[in-house]
Amino acid sequence: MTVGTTYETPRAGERKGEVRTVNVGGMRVPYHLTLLERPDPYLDIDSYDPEADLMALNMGPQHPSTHGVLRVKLYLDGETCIKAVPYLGYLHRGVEKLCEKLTYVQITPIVDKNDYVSPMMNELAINMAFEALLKVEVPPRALFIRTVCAEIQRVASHLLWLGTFGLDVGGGIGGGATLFMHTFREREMCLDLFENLTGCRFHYNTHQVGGNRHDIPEGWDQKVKRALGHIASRVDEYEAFVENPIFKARTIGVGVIDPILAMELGVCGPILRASGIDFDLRRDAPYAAYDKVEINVPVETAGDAYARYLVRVREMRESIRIALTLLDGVPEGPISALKPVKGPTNVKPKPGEAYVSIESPRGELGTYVISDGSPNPYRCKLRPPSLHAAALLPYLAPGSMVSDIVATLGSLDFILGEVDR
Amino acid sequence: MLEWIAFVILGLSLLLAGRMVVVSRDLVHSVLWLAVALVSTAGLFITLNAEFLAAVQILLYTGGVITLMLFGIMLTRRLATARVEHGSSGRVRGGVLALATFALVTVAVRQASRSGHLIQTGTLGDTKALGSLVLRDLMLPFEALSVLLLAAMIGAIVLARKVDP
Amino acid sequence: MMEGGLLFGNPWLHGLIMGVIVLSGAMGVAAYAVWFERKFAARMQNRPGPTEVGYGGLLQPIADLLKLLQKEHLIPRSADRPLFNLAPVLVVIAPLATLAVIPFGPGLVGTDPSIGLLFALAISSLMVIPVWMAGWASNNKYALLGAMRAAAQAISYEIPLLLAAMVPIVLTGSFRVGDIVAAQEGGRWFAFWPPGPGFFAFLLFFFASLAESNRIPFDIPEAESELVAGVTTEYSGMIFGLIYLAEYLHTFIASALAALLFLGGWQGPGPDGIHWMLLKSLLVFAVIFWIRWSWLRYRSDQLMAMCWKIFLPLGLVLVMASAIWVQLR
Amino acid sequence: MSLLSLAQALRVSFQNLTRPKNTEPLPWKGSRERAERYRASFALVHDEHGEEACIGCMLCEKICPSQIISVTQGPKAPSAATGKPRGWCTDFTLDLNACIICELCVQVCPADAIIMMRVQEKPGFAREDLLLTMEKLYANEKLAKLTWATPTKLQEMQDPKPKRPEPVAAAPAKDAAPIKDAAPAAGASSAKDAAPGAESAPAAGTTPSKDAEPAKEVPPVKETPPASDAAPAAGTEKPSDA
Repeated sequence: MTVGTTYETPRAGERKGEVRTVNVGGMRVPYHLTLLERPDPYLDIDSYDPEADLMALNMGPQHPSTHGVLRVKLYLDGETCIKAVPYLGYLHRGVEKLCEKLTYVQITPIVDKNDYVSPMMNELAINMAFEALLKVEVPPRALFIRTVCAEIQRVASHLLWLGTFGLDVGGGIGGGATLFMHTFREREMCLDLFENLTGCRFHYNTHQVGGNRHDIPEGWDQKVKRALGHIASRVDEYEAFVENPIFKARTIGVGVIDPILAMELGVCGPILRASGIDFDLRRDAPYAAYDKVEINVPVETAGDAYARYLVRVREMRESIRIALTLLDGVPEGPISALKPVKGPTNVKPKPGEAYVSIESPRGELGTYVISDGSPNPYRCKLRPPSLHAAALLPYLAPGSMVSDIVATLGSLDFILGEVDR
Repeated sequence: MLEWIAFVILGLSLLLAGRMVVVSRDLVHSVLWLAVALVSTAGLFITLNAEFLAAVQILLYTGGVITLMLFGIMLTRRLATARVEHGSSGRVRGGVLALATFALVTVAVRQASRSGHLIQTGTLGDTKALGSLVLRDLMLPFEALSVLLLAAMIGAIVLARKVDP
Repeated sequence: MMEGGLLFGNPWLHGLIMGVIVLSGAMGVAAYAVWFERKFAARMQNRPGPTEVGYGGLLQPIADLLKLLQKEHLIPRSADRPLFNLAPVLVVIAPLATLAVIPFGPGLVGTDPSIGLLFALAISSLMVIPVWMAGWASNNKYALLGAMRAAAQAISYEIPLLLAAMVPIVLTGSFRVGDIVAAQEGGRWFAFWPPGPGFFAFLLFFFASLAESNRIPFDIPEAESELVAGVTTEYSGMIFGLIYLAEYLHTFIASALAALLFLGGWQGPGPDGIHWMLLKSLLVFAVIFWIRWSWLRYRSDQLMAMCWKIFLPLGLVLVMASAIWVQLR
Repeated sequence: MSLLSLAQALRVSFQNLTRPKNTEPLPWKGSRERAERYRASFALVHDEHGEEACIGCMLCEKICPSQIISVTQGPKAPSAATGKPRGWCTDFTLDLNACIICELCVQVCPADAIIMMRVQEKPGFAREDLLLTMEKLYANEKLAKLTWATPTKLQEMQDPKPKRPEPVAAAPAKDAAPIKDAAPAAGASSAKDAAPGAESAPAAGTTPSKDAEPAKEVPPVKETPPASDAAPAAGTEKPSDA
């Protein structure tokens, strides 16, 4: 049941701050390592026990807690999962191909729909790639607005995650629903801020090649300060609501990801940081205005669902702080480096290619663009963090119960729009 | 008169349920018919003023044993989907056996009631009398029975337990 | 058979009239419990809750009922038809039969036999069989898992429930609910009077009945984030409504029993009567809802572990302690 | 300790009982005020001479990422008001079924003709209900509040080097100043008691002479909701209430 290779994982009980790390390919990996044997997720089902009664359960594509249209085929022995096979593609819309057909100007509103929980990040990533292709210097005011928006979006995304995670472990008719409504109450505040800024609550189309389309309206910064201060106080309330023996019993030790597995599968973002690897693009490869602000990256070593919860909640607080710090320093000036768009073919980069990655709420969101000199990109590859998180599932599910699989699914926080594109 | 009607109804349902337990081709149906039989028995107890016994019957047999049986069926899928085959050959022998048992029980009960060994009507519903009977007069057999059950339980656990790898 | 208080001389007449009163009352309570819960939960979540039908959505239960009645009764092709149709009916029968022995006031009872409490607990333990039937007959994997969880949970939690109920029985020396209430005369409610065992037995009874009636944090059989809707996955229309109704009835009976056994039943400061009984049981009811909308859910193996490792020993200790109390007094 | 944390959850949900309601029953009673940049549906507007502003240049059709706009260009003809020849649009349809509300069509419009509305289109029973024909689009102009963003304002906002003269009221030496200036002006127009004079002053000051005409025609349009709050504007929301 185990593969020949052995893997290494940090010693149990190590706390944050005590972890010594080494630099492996730009990632900080815990130094203290012990050996671990990992079961093969794609275990041949016949090798399990031919006499056993395995029940094949198709969880999804229509299931309350597969977060959209993921289908996971579970092989269950009683209620214990022996093997889990995720099937992707139920939400495939051909966005990458669509990007080849559309012009650079038109792509932004389309990729908005990829990660439909944090659309601002999609716009940011793809426009940064186009700008790198064009070698345009984005004005500082636009950079600051982008960064503030990104951090508010991160707060909104993590709030949504917390609510839906509550639904997963707490029930849609129960305490989970209460948590869900509470987090959505605060998420609405974030969306109201975006509505004031861009005119849309969700699919904003506020970034464009060379800058932003919308400038900060009068009094917006005051609204942001009010709303974010409010949310910061409510985060304490969520902690009071959630951090009790029931929640801990459901999350501690559930879906444990060791750092080596996480790195092998290219997992990033809060999941990686919850596994003890201190890696955050905002700090390690700053983009936009992140070099203007100090960023504390929360790291946990346990790698279970509870650690991921802790990391995300701390990240929420950190994002609020970053957004408020940056908001005070928004410089005056233009918000776009290019002339306003007058037609679909306004942007025509020279032949070349560019890869840009940003830290979305789910991890490294990369965009790779090749231009052939025409107004359409020749190829546009998106590197979604969610796809890599979804790839973890076969490794985490075996041996856990159906309830734990649901909790694991929730804690991985992948967005199917981004997985399938 | 009323009790007579109740007795007839309960007795008939008991007979029907007992037959269906044997005849039913679906194992789950069999178990559910057994539940009906047990509930009818509890009803019969009530008509005999043995309410405590009836409640215990429902609580232990219907609530506990039947649920365990259903649970067992469900956990072994091959058992659940299997259809029970009944041959007609056993019917005569079965009938004879049933009649013989019935006669035996009738004779035993008649003799017992004649010699006065039966507990008087009304005592069965009285929990105090029942308690003193079990824990005072019949103390030794009761405890022996408990030890036997405990031994059976431990044996079952030992048999069912997987050897640790 | 000894009869409890007979308000109407003829036992037949008494049974009929009490049946109409208690059953319609309980149905109304169950229907409006849904409304109350929806409002309560909505306010906890900063929502208005039902507002459209009637003032403050007061007619919402009736509207829901009419909607359910209109809906098509779908039976899956591969379902076990007789069991599938029979199960919801039986599910409702168990709590309704329990109501026959639950007194709502002095003499306001169908019948108060000497084993009333045992009867009530025995009958409500029967509910698991139709629930299992529903899950089995649906021929759906989620329903089957739900049925499996329901059966495991019910047989485990029956024992702590009975042990918790044993405490007032030991303290009173009778299974008769009327006697138990009478023993709490003068505000010496069992939840508070023997200072130790009573209170913990009340808590034990409360949480065990949460598990028996499948409420959060023990609503594992219908955990909709895992099992879609548990045993009710394939049910639709009024036949689903019956299961739903039975659940609320079960919860209401559990809270009524808690009020009777531990909170002095219909006794209270001022005149005794049904108003105290209703107040107390509805209070327990509200606490159940409060917990339901505030806590998350346990996993099934944790639930079992809790039952066998905490609740069962605690129950045994409590029964012993109350027996010692009775002996020493 | 751990039991106390369970009680904490109960406390949180209990204290939320007293908080104000955060949601509203769906047929809005009109209490929710949308941001002035809020964009939902579309309207075609008339210019200051009362003529249809759309010149049928088809730029919006070309830029639309989901290709839902179709414009039929008519022959050039002199305008009745000014006598100068200009383009005309003979047919204009916009399929809201597939619209992604990206505002690109507004941004590229050279004539300030297409402007988004702050009110959601009413849900319909047929697909045709969400197909905005030219008549519907021109009718929308009067029906409900339009957003703040006109093409001129959007392009001004994004222009890295605005060539226009510095407005008197705005802080000098700041490139972004005119943008910031436009925002309160639009904000005032959405308020009920904004005087038309106060509204048009900064708009005229900030816009270059070529763009003055479309910028000027916006205020009367935006004045319609406050002036007729009871009659036509309410008329649009009434059916959705019922």
